[in-house]
Amino acid sequence: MEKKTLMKGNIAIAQGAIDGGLDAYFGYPITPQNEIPEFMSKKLPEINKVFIQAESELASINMVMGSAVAGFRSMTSSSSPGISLMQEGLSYLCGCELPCLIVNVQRGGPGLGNISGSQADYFQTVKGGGHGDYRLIAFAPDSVQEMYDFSLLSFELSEKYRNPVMILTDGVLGQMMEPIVVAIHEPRATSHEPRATKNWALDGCAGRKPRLIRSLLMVEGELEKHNWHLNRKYDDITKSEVKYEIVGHKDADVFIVAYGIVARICKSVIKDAGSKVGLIRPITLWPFPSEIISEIASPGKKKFLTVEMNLGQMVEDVKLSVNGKSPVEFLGRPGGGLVTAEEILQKLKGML
Amino acid sequence: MEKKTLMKGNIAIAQGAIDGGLDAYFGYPITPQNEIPEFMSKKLPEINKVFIQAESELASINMVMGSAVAGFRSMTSSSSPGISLMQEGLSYLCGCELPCLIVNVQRGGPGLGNISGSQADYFQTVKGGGHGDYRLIAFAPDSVQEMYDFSLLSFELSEKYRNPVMILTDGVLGQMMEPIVVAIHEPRATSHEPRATKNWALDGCAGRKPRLIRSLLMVEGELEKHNWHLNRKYDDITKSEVKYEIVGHKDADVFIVAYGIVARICKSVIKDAGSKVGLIRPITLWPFPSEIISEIASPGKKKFLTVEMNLGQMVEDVKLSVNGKSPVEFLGRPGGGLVTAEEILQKLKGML
Amino acid sequence: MEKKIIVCGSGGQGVLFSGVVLAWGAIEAGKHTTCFPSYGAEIRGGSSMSTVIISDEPIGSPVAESLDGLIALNELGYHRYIKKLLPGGIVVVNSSIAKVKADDRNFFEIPASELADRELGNILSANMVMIGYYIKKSGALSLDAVKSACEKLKYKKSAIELNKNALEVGYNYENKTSKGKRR
Amino acid sequence: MEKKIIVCGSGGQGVLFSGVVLAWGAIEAGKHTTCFPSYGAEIRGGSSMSTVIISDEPIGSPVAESLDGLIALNELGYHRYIKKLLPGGIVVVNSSIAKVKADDRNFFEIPASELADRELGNILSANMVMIGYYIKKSGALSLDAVKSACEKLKYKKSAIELNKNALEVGYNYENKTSKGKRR
Amino acid sequence: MKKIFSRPESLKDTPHLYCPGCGHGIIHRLIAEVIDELGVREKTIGVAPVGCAVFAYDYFNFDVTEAPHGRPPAVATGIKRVLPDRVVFTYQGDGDLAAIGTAEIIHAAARSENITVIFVNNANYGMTGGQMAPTTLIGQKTSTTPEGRIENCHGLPIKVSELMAIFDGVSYIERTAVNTPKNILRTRKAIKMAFEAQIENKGLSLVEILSQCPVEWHMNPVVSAKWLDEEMLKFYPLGVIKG
Amino acid sequence: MKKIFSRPESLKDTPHLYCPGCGHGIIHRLIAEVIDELGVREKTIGVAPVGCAVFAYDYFNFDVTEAPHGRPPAVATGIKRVLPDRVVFTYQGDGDLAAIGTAEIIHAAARSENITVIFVNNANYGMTGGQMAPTTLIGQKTSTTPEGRIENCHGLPIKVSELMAIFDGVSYIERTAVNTPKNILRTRKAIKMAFEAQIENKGLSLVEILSQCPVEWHMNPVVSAKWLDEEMLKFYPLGVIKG
Amino acid sequence: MDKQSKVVIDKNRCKGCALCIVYCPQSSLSLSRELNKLGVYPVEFTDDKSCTSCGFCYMVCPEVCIEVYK
Amino acid sequence: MDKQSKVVIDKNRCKGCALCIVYCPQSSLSLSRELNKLGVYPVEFTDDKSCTSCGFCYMVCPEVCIEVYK
Ligand SMILES: Cc1ncc(C[n+]2csc(CCOP(=O)(O)OP(=O)(O)O)c2C)c(N)n1
Ligand SMILES: Cc1ncc(C[n+]2csc(CCOP(=O)(O)OP(=O)(O)O)c2C)c(N)n1
Ligand code: SF4
Ligand code: SF4
Ligand code: SF4
Ligand code: SF4
Ligand code: SF4
Ligand code: SF4
Ligand SMILES: [Mg+2]
Ligand SMILES: [Mg+2]
Repeated sequence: MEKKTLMKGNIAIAQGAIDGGLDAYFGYPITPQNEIPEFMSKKLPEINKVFIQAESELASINMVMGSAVAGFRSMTSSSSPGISLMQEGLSYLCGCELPCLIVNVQRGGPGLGNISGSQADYFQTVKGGGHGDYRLIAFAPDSVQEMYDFSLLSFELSEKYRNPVMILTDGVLGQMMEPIVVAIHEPRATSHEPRATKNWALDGCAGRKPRLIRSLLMVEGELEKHNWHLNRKYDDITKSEVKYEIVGHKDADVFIVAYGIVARICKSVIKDAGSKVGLIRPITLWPFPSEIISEIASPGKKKFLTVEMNLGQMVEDVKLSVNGKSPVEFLGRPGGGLVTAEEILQKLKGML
Repeated sequence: MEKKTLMKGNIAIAQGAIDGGLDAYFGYPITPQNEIPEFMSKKLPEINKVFIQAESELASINMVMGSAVAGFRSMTSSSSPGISLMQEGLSYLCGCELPCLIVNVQRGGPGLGNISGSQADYFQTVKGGGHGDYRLIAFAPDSVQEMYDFSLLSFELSEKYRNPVMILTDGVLGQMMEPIVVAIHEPRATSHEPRATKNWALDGCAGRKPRLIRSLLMVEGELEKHNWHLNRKYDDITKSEVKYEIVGHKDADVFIVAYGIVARICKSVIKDAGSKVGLIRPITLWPFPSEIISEIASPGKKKFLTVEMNLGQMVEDVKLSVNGKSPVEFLGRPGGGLVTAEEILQKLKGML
Repeated sequence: MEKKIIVCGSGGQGVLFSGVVLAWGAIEAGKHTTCFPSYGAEIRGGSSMSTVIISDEPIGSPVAESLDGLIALNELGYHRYIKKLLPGGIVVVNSSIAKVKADDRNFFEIPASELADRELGNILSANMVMIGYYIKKSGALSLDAVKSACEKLKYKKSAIELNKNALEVGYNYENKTSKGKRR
Repeated sequence: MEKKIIVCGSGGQGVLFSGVVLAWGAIEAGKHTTCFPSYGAEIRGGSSMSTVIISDEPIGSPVAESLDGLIALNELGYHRYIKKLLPGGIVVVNSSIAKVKADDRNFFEIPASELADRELGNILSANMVMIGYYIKKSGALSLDAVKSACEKLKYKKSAIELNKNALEVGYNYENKTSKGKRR
Repeated sequence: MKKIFSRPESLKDTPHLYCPGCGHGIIHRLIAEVIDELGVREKTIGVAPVGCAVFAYDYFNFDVTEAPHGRPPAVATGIKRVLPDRVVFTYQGDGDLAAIGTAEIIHAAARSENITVIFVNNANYGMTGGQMAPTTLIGQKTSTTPEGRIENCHGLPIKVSELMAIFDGVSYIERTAVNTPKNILRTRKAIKMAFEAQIENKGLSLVEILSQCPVEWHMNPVVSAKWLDEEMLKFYPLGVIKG
Repeated sequence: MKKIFSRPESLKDTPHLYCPGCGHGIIHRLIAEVIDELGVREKTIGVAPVGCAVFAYDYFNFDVTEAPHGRPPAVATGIKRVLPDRVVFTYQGDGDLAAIGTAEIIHAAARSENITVIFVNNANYGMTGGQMAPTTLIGQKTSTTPEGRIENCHGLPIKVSELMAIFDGVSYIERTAVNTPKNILRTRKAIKMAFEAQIENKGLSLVEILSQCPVEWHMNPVVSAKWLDEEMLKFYPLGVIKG
Repeated sequence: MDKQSKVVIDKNRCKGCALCIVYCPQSSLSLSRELNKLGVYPVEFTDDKSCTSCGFCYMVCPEVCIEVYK
Repeated sequence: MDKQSKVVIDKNRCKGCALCIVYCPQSSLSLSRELNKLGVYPVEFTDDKSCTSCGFCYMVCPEVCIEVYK
């Protein structure tokens, strides 16, 4: 049996990133994710990596840009208001095609809101809170184990596509503890190996032509061309990187669609609800598992229920996937209210 | 005949806001909207109103918050990267229910991009680029006349609902000149009249209980309650404030859906395309004219073509409205490429 | 089997640590578990709590709407969470500090602070005394599981021993009260 | 009728003003019009241009893919935009500055800078001379409409007169070249 | 007997949610006393920060607005420019003012906004759990400087008052503390001077108040008051810096 | 005959897109000369601003990255912390550094980031069309101060060098100009001193360069060089401010 | 109000920080032996003979739960 | 390179800003009468007798289009 250890979600993210080869962390405190910078401030200096507490989230994301520009594995984390402040930076990172990891441990909004868990930054994450056409690869773990796993995975994925990865989680998952297996099965690349292969990174032009990283493309047509290039890349990611989980019988009558902390709760509901209810859990929010949803919806005799901790955001992507072939209902609670198993059961009863 | 005057889109926005009772403008330069602050810097001091060039877009939006807190008609304008920096502020403004006007004269993205017109901030505007569940009332003028009209209208609307209004336009509309009628048909409220009726505004507690403006709601359940309150308000707005224009025959086979500068171009295409093609032009992007689109789509024998200057954003709202009842196609150009009449005609030919 | 437990008290009483020990105990017992502590400005007022769920099956929400167990290190916490207790649920109260009236539930008092002070020479071990007593009364976990949990936590040897002893003190406490009886 | 015209030249030659005058002229003539100038860092290099569309119908895009008229105040602009000219389109070139070879289009040269200098005592009026000449050659607008446009622009009386005179100089310029002929 | 010391009118009768011994409660009371004394309660608008003192709006008995973290000077600018005859002040922690809000405070100073800034320097981020602030002392352990702040990694602490003193548009700056009765008395005086400067239209005024944060300093309140005396005052000398 | 003055290796043979007489071109060349002289071209990483000089990346013959407006010091921090032996510098205008980027430059200074900052003060926002900058002089007309900058509305201009000098973590600061051959020579020297400070690990170094912006000042280049001498130098005296 | 006392403490607001105790020049204050509603031992006024009504206790109290009479 | 000249100007890069002219201590430079490809009158080197190769012209030229020989 693999050795299990009790770990907090936030720490799992931090440990996962370190085990994934993190070179530099830059962040600014905000609840409910303070354990990440605090852990980093202790661990990174011990292994000769960089920890900087930035003066703001704006500075954090731009420091990430700097160390990503140099080809190093770079990361920041924050919670909703802080992530809003990073939107310009995220747009630049995507425009400049810089790999990095951003973690959003969501809290209740809008405004200062509160510090409970929430899922109200879904739109911001998957549609783009910043300006321009761009995409973040977005993971939504539903357990502390996945917090670790996806954090560890993110650098390789983000380097593969030269695109930022976001882990979109929330205060409940960030703060809760659970047994996980911290095991690095294959030897990880050290941070210097992938750096050598980054033929775009800036580290001084010794022995090669000078390099240039930019998103300003003023010559007529250049920016459009770059956008089409990005678009093809996003298509590739959509084809190859969709992750989801299906729980319950594929021929259930009602399919719940839920992610993250809500998906956990739905899983416990399904256990009780019997074989008539299934769950589709998007693991990547972008790229979204549209195909499988569309496939399941096709016969037309299914019903869908999207459950979220917000006023209805992912439900739009579910509807777009279902495209009218089946009814899609929504159950949600905003402002940090945690959806309960009873509420979901109640709603399901009305649908069965 | 009404007297026409030749006016630049950006100036029309500025003049409209002034004619709508603007008290205070705060902004930071960015192309292609610099005419707005420049005009304001000249005109506002002449009429004893406030113009401040802020040190950044962050400062701008928070100065707007300050003067809106005091109950004054307040405004800022910027272009895409600058608007990204305002996302935290917008979330606060919505959370605190503060009326104000924000103008986004979109340019090509992502990142620094270029200074051509673009429509790639649609998602940011209507889905929420900031954190939490919130909505901006979003106007998309398609002529210099509408730039003026909606700017003028925005304060009353935003005060009615205590919600920020955004004018989402682009570099082409902002920079182009066109004849418009600048005529204030009814006498406008002076800025002090509506202020007296704002029973929430802070101006010192003389003769009344102290007031408080905030979005932090830490007591359990408070924030959720507030969100449900906001949600009801958004529902009201959705019921009452949708604006759109239909051009061409209601029984056309193909309906183009387009807004802003692209809608203008589509209008000229429709003239040539004959009675088989119609245009639905959303004037409010949020609330979105879903009902009329759904209605038109209902017979099921229609086709839809969404045309945008981006990689496909509003098309999602069109699809959500159509809900599978008719096919929805997309034509778009990203990165500041202006869609041409020929491209649209070509695309239409394939669909007819 | 699924047990939802809240440990509550004031800052400095070792509430969060108690939750962690319970959860580790669950791991030792081969169960599923979650532990969800209060955090941030919630604890500014000085109260602290932790929700621990121990189950044979994977756990959904780590937040408990209703409780099988309440371990109250102070009075405030007792009053705050007692309404969530399910019929048949077990309450364990630190009677050294909390003067609460029992109702008709499985209500158990233990003068944990005094015991910790007297038997262990460390009043701060009251939390472990409470845990020991709780597992005895509830059967949620075995004493062995919780003791070996203590060893998993990276602490000094002496601290580990202290905690294990405190667990035993609680586990072996011959309570003189019975169900619902006042002390 | 729809005319798409580009006025181009270098910064300081009054290119944007020329566009505005044409568009105002269109308003005076009761037509629809748009005027779309170059802006921002585009003009950093020192070139400047303005697209004016004059039409009997509402106008779609203010940007012109193809042109009915090109008014080139300098050489660079001529070369940049001539390829957009439609067959039958009219080009007017300031021959005082731009030495370009005509091709088989409706190509008209006018030594506008010299004329402005000589006849009006102000070389900066070359732009209005060009506009006057262009409307004569193209018939896009009447001289009256453009002259009354000048009055709409809030300038000093003397400046208005100068502009109107310049328009007339251009309008009445007896060009010695004919279609396609070199000077 | 006559009541000679009691809760000022400008402070609501609401229990503070701060930790035991926290300086914020003292500072709130001092501000309220000064507002009362100047007779401007009904024309005062306060701007609360994001930080432990975000709850200031629950305690002050006059109009108060929230501002996003670090942006109180911008919000105050917006208010003061449209309502120049009101008394407008910001209340900001060292994270709020000296980290994320650096640009906003500096530009309010450069523009000589006629507002008063109450700057509470407790050498860490109280609300988020005691992380390093720009004002954290060298060697001071915080939750993000587990080995203590190290000059050649984190830089030296920022002396906000001295920095702000550079700006001609700032009329009054004093550094005070709330760890002893004497320092508290002086703080009250300084706050009054600062508000008076605003009322006399002299431009931005600022009082930097060294304040104990016992819980996040991991000290009991009495020890924290001593630590402030012994450690903070060495680096942050008290006194009028400008005015 | 021997070539004694010509294009340095660190400057690409690409025509500048700047306006005639613009100081940016001169400053680019000076930086390139110094980089050549110090022999560090192959280990230099430049951070370009958003401003007219965003195109610096087209001109320099070494690695250059863009940074969002105002954020070059944060981007440079990210680079330098992971590559401490490279030579990292930011090139920033007065809008970029002294307005939107205020917090980032101040905190880079406070942290004593070991980078070099080339700060080009042309008293306005060149790229966006000549709006007021934090450095615009009192009375100076810009496109957003049509009546000239007015002290009691816009505040006094910010003296960036003097402000930065407060920070112990800043090792070298000099204010120079590029309007005359003499000043240009001195600027070259200052840039060299600044880069040397970095190479010697002394912490942040900054050269504030007063630079003519003829087009947005609405002057011809020669007049603009004079105006700089007569008007800017009055408020911004040249010289070593720290070092 | 307790007519005897120069100093009145709202005991259920007191958080027992002890600042007033250490700064009272007359040692007129001490911690109570009874927990208050907040669960802490609040301060008691013990000695109205020596108390000079100097107000130091009021001044240092973060909870504003002291009133001083003269 | 013109073997005669101490100063060589890349005339199609010159923007005619005249900075080199005003700062040349020997008045060895002047504006040409022929437009260059940029449409401006570029600078010409007119006098290699008086020119001291001081390099001032190189130094002030924003276009880096001057080379100086000695
Ligand atoms: C944009 C944003 N970033 C971060 C936070 C989290 N946060 C809340 S308060 C605070 C700092 C508090 O420190 P300080 O300003 O010194 O106030 P104190 O609590 O010490 O009085 C931070 C970082 C936030 N709410 N918003
Ligand atoms: C976030 C953001 N805000 C505003 C702008 C627009 N902008 C581009 S450059 C610039 C200022 C340029 O001034 P300065 O930094 O002084 O450089 P200069 O052009 O004068 O050399 C501004 C405001 C932008 N690109 N991004
Ligand atoms: S954390 Fe510090 S500043 Fe915040 S309330 Fe507690 S003692 Fe006061
Ligand atoms: S606008 Fe000014 S700074 Fe920009 S290129 Fe022109 S002269 Fe230089
Ligand atoms: S008033 Fe003075 S002497 Fe009396 S109790 Fe308070 S501090 Fe002591
Ligand atoms: S200062 Fe106030 S809170 Fe502290 S012990 Fe005294 S009365 Fe209680
Ligand atoms: S080298 Fe000196 S003397 Fe010769 S042309 Fe240039 S500036 Fe004049
Ligand atoms: S300084 Fe350079 S660009 Fe200016 S005139 Fe002389 S050679 Fe031409
Ligand atoms: Mg603090
Ligand atoms: Mg500048």
